[in-house]
Amino acid sequence: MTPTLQIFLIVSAALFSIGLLAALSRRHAIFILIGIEMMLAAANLNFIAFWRFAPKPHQPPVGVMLALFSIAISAAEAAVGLAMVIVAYRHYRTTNVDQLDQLKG
Amino acid sequence: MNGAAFIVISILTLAAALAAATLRKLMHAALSFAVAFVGIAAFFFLLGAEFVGLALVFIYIGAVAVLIVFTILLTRRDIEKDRGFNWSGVIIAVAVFCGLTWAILKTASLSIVAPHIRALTVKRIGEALMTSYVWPLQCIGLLLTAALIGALVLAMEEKR
Amino acid sequence: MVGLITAIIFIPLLGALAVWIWPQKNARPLALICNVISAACALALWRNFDATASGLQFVERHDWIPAIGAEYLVGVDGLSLLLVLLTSLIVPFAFLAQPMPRGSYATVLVMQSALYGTFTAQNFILWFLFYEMSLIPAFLLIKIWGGENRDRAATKFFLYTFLGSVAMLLSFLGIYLARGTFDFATLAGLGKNGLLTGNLAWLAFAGVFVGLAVKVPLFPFHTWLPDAYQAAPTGVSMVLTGLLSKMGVYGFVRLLLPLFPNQIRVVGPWLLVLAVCSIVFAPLAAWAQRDLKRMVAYLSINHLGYCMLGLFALAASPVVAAGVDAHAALSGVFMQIFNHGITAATLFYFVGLLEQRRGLRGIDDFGGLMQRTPLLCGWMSAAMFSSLGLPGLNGFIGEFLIFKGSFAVAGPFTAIAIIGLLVTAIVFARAMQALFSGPLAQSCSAFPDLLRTERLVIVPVTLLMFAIGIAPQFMFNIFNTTVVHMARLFA
Amino acid sequence: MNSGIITNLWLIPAVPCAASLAILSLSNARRKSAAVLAVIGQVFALGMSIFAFLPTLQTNSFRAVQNFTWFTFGDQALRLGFVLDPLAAAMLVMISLVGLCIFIFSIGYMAGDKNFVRFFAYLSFFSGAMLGLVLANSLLLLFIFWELVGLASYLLIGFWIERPSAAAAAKKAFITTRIGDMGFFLGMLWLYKRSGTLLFYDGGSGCLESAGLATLRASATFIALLIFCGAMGKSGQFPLHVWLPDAMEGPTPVSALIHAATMVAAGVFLVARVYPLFSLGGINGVTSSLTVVVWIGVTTALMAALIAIAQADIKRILAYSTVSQLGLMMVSLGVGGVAAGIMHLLAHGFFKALLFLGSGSVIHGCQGEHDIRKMGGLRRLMPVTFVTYAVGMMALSGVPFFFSGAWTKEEILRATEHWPRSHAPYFLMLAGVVLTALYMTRQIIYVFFGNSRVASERAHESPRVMTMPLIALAVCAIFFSVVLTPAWPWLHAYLRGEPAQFDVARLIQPMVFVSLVLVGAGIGLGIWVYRKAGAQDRQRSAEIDPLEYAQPALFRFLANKMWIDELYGRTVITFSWAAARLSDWMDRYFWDGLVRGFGAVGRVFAMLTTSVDEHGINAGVDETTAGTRGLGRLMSKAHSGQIQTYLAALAVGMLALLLLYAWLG
Repeated sequence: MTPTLQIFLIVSAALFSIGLLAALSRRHAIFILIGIEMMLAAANLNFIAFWRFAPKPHQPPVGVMLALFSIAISAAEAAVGLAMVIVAYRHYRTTNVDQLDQLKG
Repeated sequence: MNGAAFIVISILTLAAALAAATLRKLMHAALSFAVAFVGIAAFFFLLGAEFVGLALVFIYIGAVAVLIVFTILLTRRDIEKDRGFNWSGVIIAVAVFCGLTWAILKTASLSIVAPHIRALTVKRIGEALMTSYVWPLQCIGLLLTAALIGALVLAMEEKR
Repeated sequence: MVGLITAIIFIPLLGALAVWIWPQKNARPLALICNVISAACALALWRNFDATASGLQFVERHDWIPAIGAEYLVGVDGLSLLLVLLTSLIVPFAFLAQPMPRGSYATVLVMQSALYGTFTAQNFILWFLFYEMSLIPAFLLIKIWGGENRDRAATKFFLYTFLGSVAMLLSFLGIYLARGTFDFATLAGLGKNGLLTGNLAWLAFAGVFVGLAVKVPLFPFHTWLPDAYQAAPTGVSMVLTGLLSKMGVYGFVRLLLPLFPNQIRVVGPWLLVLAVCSIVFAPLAAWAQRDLKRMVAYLSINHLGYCMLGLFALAASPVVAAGVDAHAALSGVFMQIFNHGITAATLFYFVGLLEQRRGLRGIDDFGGLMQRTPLLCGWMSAAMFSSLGLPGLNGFIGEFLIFKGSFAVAGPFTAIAIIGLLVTAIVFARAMQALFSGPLAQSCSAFPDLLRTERLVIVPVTLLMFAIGIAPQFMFNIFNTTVVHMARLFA
Repeated sequence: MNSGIITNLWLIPAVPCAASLAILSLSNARRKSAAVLAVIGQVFALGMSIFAFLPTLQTNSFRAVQNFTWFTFGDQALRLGFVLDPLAAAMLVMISLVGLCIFIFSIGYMAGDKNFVRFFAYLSFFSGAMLGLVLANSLLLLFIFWELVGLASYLLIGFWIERPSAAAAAKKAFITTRIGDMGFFLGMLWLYKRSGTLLFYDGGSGCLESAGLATLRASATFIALLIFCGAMGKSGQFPLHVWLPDAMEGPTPVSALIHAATMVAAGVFLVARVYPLFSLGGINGVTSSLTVVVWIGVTTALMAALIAIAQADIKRILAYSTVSQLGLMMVSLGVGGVAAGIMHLLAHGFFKALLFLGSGSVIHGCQGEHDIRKMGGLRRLMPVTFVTYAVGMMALSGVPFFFSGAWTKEEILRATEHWPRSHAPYFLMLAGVVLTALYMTRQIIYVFFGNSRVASERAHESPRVMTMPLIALAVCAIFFSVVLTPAWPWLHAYLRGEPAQFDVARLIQPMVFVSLVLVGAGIGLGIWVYRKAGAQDRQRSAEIDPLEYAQPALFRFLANKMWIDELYGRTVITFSWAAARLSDWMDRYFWDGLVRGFGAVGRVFAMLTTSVDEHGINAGVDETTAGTRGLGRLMSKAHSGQIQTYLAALAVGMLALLLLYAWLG
């Protein structure tokens, strides 16, 4: 059996949904970050898969480039996000996002 | 492309990801997160994007996972009591998954197998980065620097 | 004369800037001077307008963002000119109604500029820009300078109209992606053979419909209106009812009817039901109101319902309306737009006067005013009779033509809508009884009658009502050619 | 001169209207100028009316129209016009003549009123509108003036605005007539749709000419009935008659002019004017629409006559009498006697105005007292009023030979007798004649005979300015019969457009004897029943009516106006007020709630994602307890401030887009 593009996309969708699950359901801020990272990874997987399955490979390899940049950006995001968790913890003495509702309208 | 390898990798990745999303203990979840990213990196290898896979391993397992662990340790007092689990998130996540899967399966043009391609060497990636993508690369560099400084400023103890 | 429209649009903006910069005490004169200039421009526009030529006049066309088909394209036909004139009339009227804080003068001027833009723009992106530009000042005026419950009313107003606008914008993006143009005239030409296909057409129709129906407002999207009009300061209520609601009607005439004729024909009876509901339920609700401002607000819904009745009857009839009916319905709608603008604004003006004198505006807070302030009562009665469609005053002309046109193609609906005329009369008869007759209420015994300044404001407007009611030809001259042109488009 | 008057017909309504405007701009103190202006306007109208009347005498079936374009909409023209024909000319003269008498009377009657100036402005305005109404050659123009006379009536009924009862009566009149007017409006729209024109006569293409009528076919019945709704409202026909007796709250000259002589007769005039619509396609002159007219008229005439017997207010008796006479005219039109109906209308205009002015004189003499049971013996104190009033009473009752009402009433009875469909209206109308004589006798006995009672002790005759119009009208009421008698039925012939022939032999007809017997019976019955009432002395002031003594239940039923007002109060008014409250409620809670429901889609996330959370539960409870807080508050619930909520909304939004994409294919 040779995996088709569909299978890859489904796996990626599953990964995305799990990330969404983590981001939506857990109360701890770090879980939200983990969820977001997973969703980004699912997107990266899509980039690579589409690049690989394209009938005529692009020159330069656009999918790979996008994935690389995306990884870099998500790394930056993770760093800032975690820093913010620490700041929020210092400020509110909690990392439970339920209690972080300063945006409340 | 090897079907058996694909199955093994996907089971590993998804199981680890699920564990990372649901395990009660934060530390365990962080470790599962690392494992899940190993799986994703494996996918990249499978797809012939070795360089990206390696980058993923370095960045996520080498840097992000470690950062997460550090953060967990820094906010130690709070972590053990991860209260509450919101079931509506599950519903939404499942719904999104179903929607995506349905859309993917509905699109017939996606059931194709991979063509044979020239191996993607690091040299080619380097050439691309230094020629067509040189401006994005510079921007990313700037962004990373800014993020680094930003994270530092944020995380530093305020001096009274 | 090219550049006149641009001048009309931008003079109020400059005026807003000036009002904002100069000190408080100059605000009102400045705002009025600016209005005199723009009114002079509007009159010049009217003078040079060729009433016999169909199509747009004074067109100005410049590239703006070619990538998305956005152009600076303004021009007027009879309908646009009518509304430009109405705007030039209502805004100074509102400024004269009550002294307002400086900020609100500036904000109203911004809104005026947006209104001029909306009524003259002939490209969707430009039109939408102005359309939205009027929304934010209105929101601020209610939110900052409003009365009781202003927060709630402002939020409600904003959410309703904003959601409506978003729906409309999305629809137009869909149309643009399918057809590649935002130009009104081009789109109207395409509309006849179906602008879009399949479900997308329905989606786009629904989006535009909801966006405009909220603005008019059409039953059941009207619930923001009583709150907003009630909370807004008098002058702002006048502008809201006199002009903002006209944007919705204008949108129906300019966009929905030409662009989606096939869709309207399918859902036509339902649209007529909505229009009839507006006409019947709104005055019934007005009857049950205590607050005069709210009462007038509900009657506004009723009067705009007549406009909708005429338009929908024309566009939805399974048989093509005969020339005389189509012309009657369209002319009636145009007349009604103008008439309702001045009449409803005048009514709000009077409610404002009563509120100024008494501090309250409940219908039972007054009594026996006729003995104390006969002039006020007399002129106010004229406005009320105009609103209830008494022949000899302006309201009758528009209503008669609308009913004439719509009865021929949608008889049963029109017959039910007649109830609206009756209930409106009941509402006003009740109001006149409560306010003017009976023994003089203690609390009203120190009321001054109409002051000289107030008379200077009210007499010209009322005379205009009489003029339109008795010899309306000068109004019809503005838009007759446009009516013929549009009727041909819809047929 | 002929064409001169035709092209200047518009001046007849315009001059009194202009006078009204001029008076309105006068200050309150300039009473004399106001009265002079009003009278000048009216004299001018009368002169013009007579000038207009003259050419119509020259040829039979004279008809001249003057049409003009009011405005053009699109490329269509809306045309209006004035018409001069015998119907219009006769009405013009009657209205302006009666109007002039009443204007002069008002100068005396309203002398003490502080709003004297305003009164004359309204009165002139009314006169102008009414003259315009009869001249209109377009249903639309007729409708316009129709509404304007309605407005004048509203203003004048509520003239003593500080009285709550006057204001209420004005409102009632305005709304009740407007109910009918809406039917009229609808009928007009329908007619316009079918025939494409609203001009009555337009060189063969008008809607009352054969070409126009041919386009109507079956819809003519409905159009006619809808237009009749308007006539019912204006002419106080059952079931819309309730406003007319209440309208007596207005000053008496107003009652005389508007609610007796002219405006209320406009309904009859309207039916006569558009008679071709009613009679279209009839067999022997019977159509469904005319049958409806007959039965409405019969019901109204009898009901009002019965109620009049048990009323105590002098003006109310006359008001019900007016309603009854209008019913009679409707019957006449319905059975085909158009000329008879209009003749009665004209005659009625004179003698009913006379009666009302007489009652005004009585009220003036009795210091504003309206209750006939408190008057009495005025015969000696107010001789002029008495004599003129008696003339009016006999004209109204239809005493034969000398009084105009008798001849017109006979004419109507003759027409009714030959109605092919049923004889019931004829006999019921005969009963109506008896009743009319009865209640008028009762009134005369109470007011003018017997001893003086509370209100009439210090009564005095009214000034000359008031008695002169009375005498003038009394003379009119008598001498008008010259043109009515069967011996020389000039008016009848004039209205029908035939030459009149003189033939003394026709003077004696069986109908004269029938009516002599009936009127004699009515008056005799009245004298017999009320003989003691007039003689009652002041101690036993006549509180108990002889009829009440004999038939208390019946009397209560009639005195309370058959409880029709109460019935309407309990049904129509309650229902519509409930509808108003319901609409308001629906608006506040249901529609608003529905739309809030849309907005609450966002809130559903908030509730869902925080369902296990105390916050969510709290919010829910808050929400239910304060269920009516605004949308803003509710929408802000969606802004829970929690990232996860926003994220969930994003996810759902994405899902929705996905589904949309799939749906669009």
